[in-house]
Amino acid sequence: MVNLEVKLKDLVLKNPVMTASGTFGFGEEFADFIDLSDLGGIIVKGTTRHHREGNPYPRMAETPSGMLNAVGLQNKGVENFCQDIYPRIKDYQTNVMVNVSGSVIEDYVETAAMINELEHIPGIELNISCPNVKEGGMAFGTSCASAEEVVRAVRQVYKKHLMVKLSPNVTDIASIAKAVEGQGADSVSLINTLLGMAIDAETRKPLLSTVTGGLSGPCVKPVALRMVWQVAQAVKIPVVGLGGIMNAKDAIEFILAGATAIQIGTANFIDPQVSVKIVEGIKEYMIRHQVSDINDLIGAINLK
Amino acid sequence: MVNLEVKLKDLVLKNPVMTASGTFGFGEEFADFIDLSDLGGIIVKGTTRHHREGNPYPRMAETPSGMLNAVGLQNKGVENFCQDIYPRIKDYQTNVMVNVSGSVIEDYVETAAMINELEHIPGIELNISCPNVKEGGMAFGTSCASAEEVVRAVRQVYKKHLMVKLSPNVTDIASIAKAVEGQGADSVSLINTLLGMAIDAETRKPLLSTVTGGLSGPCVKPVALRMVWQVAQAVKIPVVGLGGIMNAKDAIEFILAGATAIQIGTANFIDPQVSVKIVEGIKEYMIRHQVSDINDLIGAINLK
Amino acid sequence: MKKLIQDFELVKYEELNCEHFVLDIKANEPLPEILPGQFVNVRVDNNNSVFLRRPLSIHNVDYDRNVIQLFVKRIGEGTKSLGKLKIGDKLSVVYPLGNSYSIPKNAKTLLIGGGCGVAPLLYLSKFLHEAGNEVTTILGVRSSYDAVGLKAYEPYGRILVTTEDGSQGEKGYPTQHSVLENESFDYSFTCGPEPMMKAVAAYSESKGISCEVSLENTMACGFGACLCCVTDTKKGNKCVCTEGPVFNIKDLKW
Amino acid sequence: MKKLIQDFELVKYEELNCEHFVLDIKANEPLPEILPGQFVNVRVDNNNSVFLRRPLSIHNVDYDRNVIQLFVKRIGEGTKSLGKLKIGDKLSVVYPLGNSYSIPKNAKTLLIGGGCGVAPLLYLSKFLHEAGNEVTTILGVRSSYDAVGLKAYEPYGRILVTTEDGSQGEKGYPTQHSVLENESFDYSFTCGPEPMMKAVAAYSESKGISCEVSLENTMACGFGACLCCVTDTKKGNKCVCTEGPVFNIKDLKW
Ligand SMILES: Cc1cc2nc3c(=O)[nH]c(=O)nc-3n(C[C@H](O)[C@H](O)[C@H](O)COP(=O)(O)OP(=O)(O)OC[C@H]3O[C@@H](n4cnc5c(N)ncnc54)[C@H](O)[C@@H]3O)c2cc1C
Ligand SMILES: Cc1cc2nc3c(=O)[nH]c(=O)nc-3n(C[C@H](O)[C@H](O)[C@H](O)COP(=O)(O)OP(=O)(O)OC[C@H]3O[C@@H](n4cnc5c(N)ncnc54)[C@H](O)[C@@H]3O)c2cc1C
Ligand SMILES: Cc1cc2nc3c(=O)[nH]c(=O)nc-3n(C[C@H](O)[C@H](O)[C@H](O)COP(=O)(O)O)c2cc1C
Ligand SMILES: Cc1cc2nc3c(=O)[nH]c(=O)nc-3n(C[C@H](O)[C@H](O)[C@H](O)COP(=O)(O)O)c2cc1C
Ligand code: FES
Ligand code: FES
Repeated sequence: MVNLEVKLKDLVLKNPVMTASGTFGFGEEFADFIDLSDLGGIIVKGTTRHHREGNPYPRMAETPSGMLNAVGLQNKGVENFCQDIYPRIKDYQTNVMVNVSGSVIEDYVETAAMINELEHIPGIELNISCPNVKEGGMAFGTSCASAEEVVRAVRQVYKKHLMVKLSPNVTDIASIAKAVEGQGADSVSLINTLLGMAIDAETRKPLLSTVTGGLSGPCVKPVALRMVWQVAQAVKIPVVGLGGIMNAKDAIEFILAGATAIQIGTANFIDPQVSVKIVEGIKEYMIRHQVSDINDLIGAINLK
Repeated sequence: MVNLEVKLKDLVLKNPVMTASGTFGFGEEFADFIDLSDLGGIIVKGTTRHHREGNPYPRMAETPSGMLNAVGLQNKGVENFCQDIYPRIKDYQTNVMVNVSGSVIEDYVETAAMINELEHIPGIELNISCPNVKEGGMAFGTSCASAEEVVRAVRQVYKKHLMVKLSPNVTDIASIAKAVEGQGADSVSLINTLLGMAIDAETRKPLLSTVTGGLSGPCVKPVALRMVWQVAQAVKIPVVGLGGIMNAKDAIEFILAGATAIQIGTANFIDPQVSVKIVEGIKEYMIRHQVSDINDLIGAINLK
Repeated sequence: MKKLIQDFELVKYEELNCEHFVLDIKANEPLPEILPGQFVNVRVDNNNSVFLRRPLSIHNVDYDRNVIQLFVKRIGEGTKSLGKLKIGDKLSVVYPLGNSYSIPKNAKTLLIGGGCGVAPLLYLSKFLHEAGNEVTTILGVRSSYDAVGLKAYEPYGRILVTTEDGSQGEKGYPTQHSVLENESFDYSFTCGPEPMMKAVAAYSESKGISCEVSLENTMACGFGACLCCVTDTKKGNKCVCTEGPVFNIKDLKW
Repeated sequence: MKKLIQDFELVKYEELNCEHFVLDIKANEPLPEILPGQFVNVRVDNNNSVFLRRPLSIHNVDYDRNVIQLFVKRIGEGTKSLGKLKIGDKLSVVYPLGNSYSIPKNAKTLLIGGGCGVAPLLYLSKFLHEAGNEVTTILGVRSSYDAVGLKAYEPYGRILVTTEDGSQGEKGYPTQHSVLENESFDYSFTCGPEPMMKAVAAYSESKGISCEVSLENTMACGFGACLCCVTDTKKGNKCVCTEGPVFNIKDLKW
């Protein structure tokens, strides 16, 4: 028997495998494929204060070992979430967290305050790193001062687990992580997508309606792993690692680099069962390597 | 007949295809496979003031659609270059440029000054973006102030074409490009490698002796293309685009995004003939699309 | 309808011409109910430049043999690599995806397909025929060389062809076929290049008949998780993979 | 020696056991001169997780048929996918790469290989035999199951086996074979896992004989362009792909 349970501060995850916002719908989309209660947690779609239609089509382009997206936070707004969606998903036997986005600080605060009232939502993931909408929060995530400002404001109204999702499109991600830690973030998750672009040489047009979009998938894994390693050394709060995780081996690498939990994003599109396969694969790895407690693997990279 | 000739300020390239530093040796390594005079230019190995052994083995790890390297600027120093290597390569019928790296400003200046004396070297590429050595210059490339400082100093001693190679590991690459333009850079090239990392889950060890290394190959192409597009809009000097170019289609995308010339890096390892194939492929594209002058494609992305 | 992810096995490969081929893929277990217009999302793992799955319409279903038939046109790396599979190779399939065409009863139905847009029409004509409809299918292709796989439609109704070069059937686009002038229909269904579908939509509107089109937006997941495949409808952005691929033109902003 | 990049065709596939297989690949044109110890760098394009080429030693050469033989052990995605190639499939090959073993004349030579490190030894024994040397080859494997492909060595000399479980030949590691105690040799050559090569090096040093080892560093290019494959020698970092893969142990820091 191996112990897979990890803790993000007070938040207990039955295993370190979560699913990444924007790649897992509200979980319902996966109910045909897996038992959601097998997961450590799920992070539902990016939610904003008000309804957003998102960006125009086309919103997606395949890239070498990855994809660009420009969904642009399409969602029905936080009120709709509380009324329509929350009742449907609140009884999932896993940690259901909401990814909160905004364009101005008040939006973040109001959204977080409303979600604070939902009994079965143990935490939010504050998205200060969405590259796909002008007001998508990436600006907040690219300087320490603005990251601090939004986290400080949300911390005042949000009393449960506050995870802050960091942008990789920065010179020094560790300093931003430290800044949000200083304002009371309970954990940080990283990485959000890298800002990228694709052009159709035949038509000379960008492949995304917004010209640039967010890059995800295994192509970003080396960058994500490096950032998780840097941030894990810089902060004391737990780090949640993601970016290109496709299998248990990848997940273990992030944990060795210092992640307490991991999230599966783009891989869900290619194999809707991949998240639970990764839970199983981590178990097998631990048995094979005679590791009885997953917590012994966190940050256990061997630097000789 | 199509015109493939482009100009980087006064430097005439017979076609826009160059090869990237560190991936093309001194050109000699490719002489069995291609005729070097078919290329617009070649940028030889990173050269420093003094001999460098580079980093210990292992220096390479394969990644999804790419690779990490941690060569660490292994080279015999600029004096050796001038005496031993220059005589062997000076008569190549193409533009041979030298990639200049350093750990302190004086090193850059001295190296550039010595290369300034070599008649058949029409330009240098100032590498302020090598992520693989503590003193590899990446620090210079990650802030406007330090980038300005090194370019200003080198500009005083280097009288021919001064191309500055930018780091993608920054929040705002366009502002760094503008900063070096302001100090008299004749062109900018981008991107150098993205800082990444790989771990062997089985041994728990990093796959590179230096833990982190530089990511290159098609996996970085969407990020590189985005940065080239951003920089091309921000500066008036020519932009040289690279990062993951594997074929003529990729090259055309960079040109449409605003690159006057392009460089082929990692692709050379997989197909040592790829650079000349790309010259041919660009020609075919132009014929097929009835474009008689390559200059008409530069920045010709169609944003509707 | 419950969605599945299963490994299928390639049991038959038929080259129709240098561009088109048909794959017969077989499941290990009995197939679930599959409706006309639905699609599968297949993994291409024999090519190192293909990352996402590729959506393909269900061309036909043989419940007795647990076989799904796919009609594929070579476009890029993904479809080309599917054409290189060998008998016995495994194929990971997510299915059945999407909504379906609606099936009227005892009506005169018109099906118009162009290019590889013919894929879902065969299975649709089977359903329409079984519901007592009169089925007229027009396939529009460039030349007789592309007029492939017609025989399969014959059991379910009349099959007409238009070619752009006049080498088979009537010359012109499928929406220029004389049957559209000479006869009247109650329902139209179409799949193919957007300009063609728009022409069918315009014809149907002018005649005041219902028209259903099947869209082919680029998709990352195929089952409603990514929101990449949206089309702008009168009720806002809708996912083509879950609320489509079949839309009635009255809901689109065409 | 001029390096080439050419498409070869798979003409024969031989499964030796579940881990090892031999590929016969054929060029369209006459082969250039190939020396023992040299390697090829092959492209694996039927797997979407393989990016770089894979270096493989030249196991044997048939100039009459323009065929190169590769002896491959399944390790990861790249070598596994090579094992899935079908007869007639094309393989892009960069070759001949690297230096070569030196060939003494009329001497007593000892070849020691372990695991897939046996690959270059067959072609080497041919050369040694032709130069009038007496050739003794010891292959060290885990058990008789892995003692594959021995017959090929017989024309060129004596072939001995050690197995870790004693199921064939002598029990133990190849450097524990009794022939090393009972006979003396003038030259040794080895290829295989590093611990084994180091044991051969130690034996050779103790006997004061020349020893050449073949290194398998990770490579990006294979022809001297990337400087990724270096090994630390007494004269500083040397590229294994151009200044190796064969090194005399007196130059290494072992
Ligand atoms: C619901 C649906 C049903 C389809 N049914 C069929 C069918 O039955 N037969 C058939 O031949 N084709 C069908 N297509 C189109 C088919 O999916 C594309 O031709 C295929 O994805 C192209 O992949 P590629 O790698 O060959 O081309 P590439 O151009 O290399 O593909 C690059 C990317 O663009 C996407 N893409 C390219 N063309 C299309 C397209 N027309 N539609 C959607 N995505 C595209 C690919 O999925 C991939 O992500 C259908 C598409 C959809 C959405
Ligand atoms: C000069 C030379 C000659 C070789 N000759 C043979 C031979 O004749 N037969 C044979 O079976 N193997 C040989 N090898 C080893 C062979 O190259 C590796 O087993 C192979 O690259 C593994 O690739 P993979 O995708 O199966 O494994 P993975 O582990 O998935 O490979 C991941 C990466 O690591 C590299 N790698 C992994 N193992 C090795 C290794 N042992 N040596 C070098 N790189 C490695 C791969 O090339 C790739 O870049 C040789 C290696 C070298 C350098
Ligand atoms: C289609 C798509 C939509 C996404 N939407 C969101 C979002 O709403 N909020 C957010 O914080 N991240 C969003 N992301 C980013 C992912 O959560 C994740 O950070 C990123 O994709 C990297 O992980 P991966 O490589 O495993 O996908 C989205 C990613 C994709 C591909
Ligand atoms: C093995 C290797 C060595 C490199 N050495 C240098 C170098 O010395 N100087 C430099 O400016 N860039 C160096 N680079 C970076 C490349 O020139 C190029 O910027 C980068 O690889 C991105 O392009 P690519 O994706 O086409 O390879 C090196 C890259 C690789 C892979
Ligand atoms: S393709 Fe993902 S929602 Fe439709
Ligand atoms: S593998 Fe590139 S130099 Fe040896």
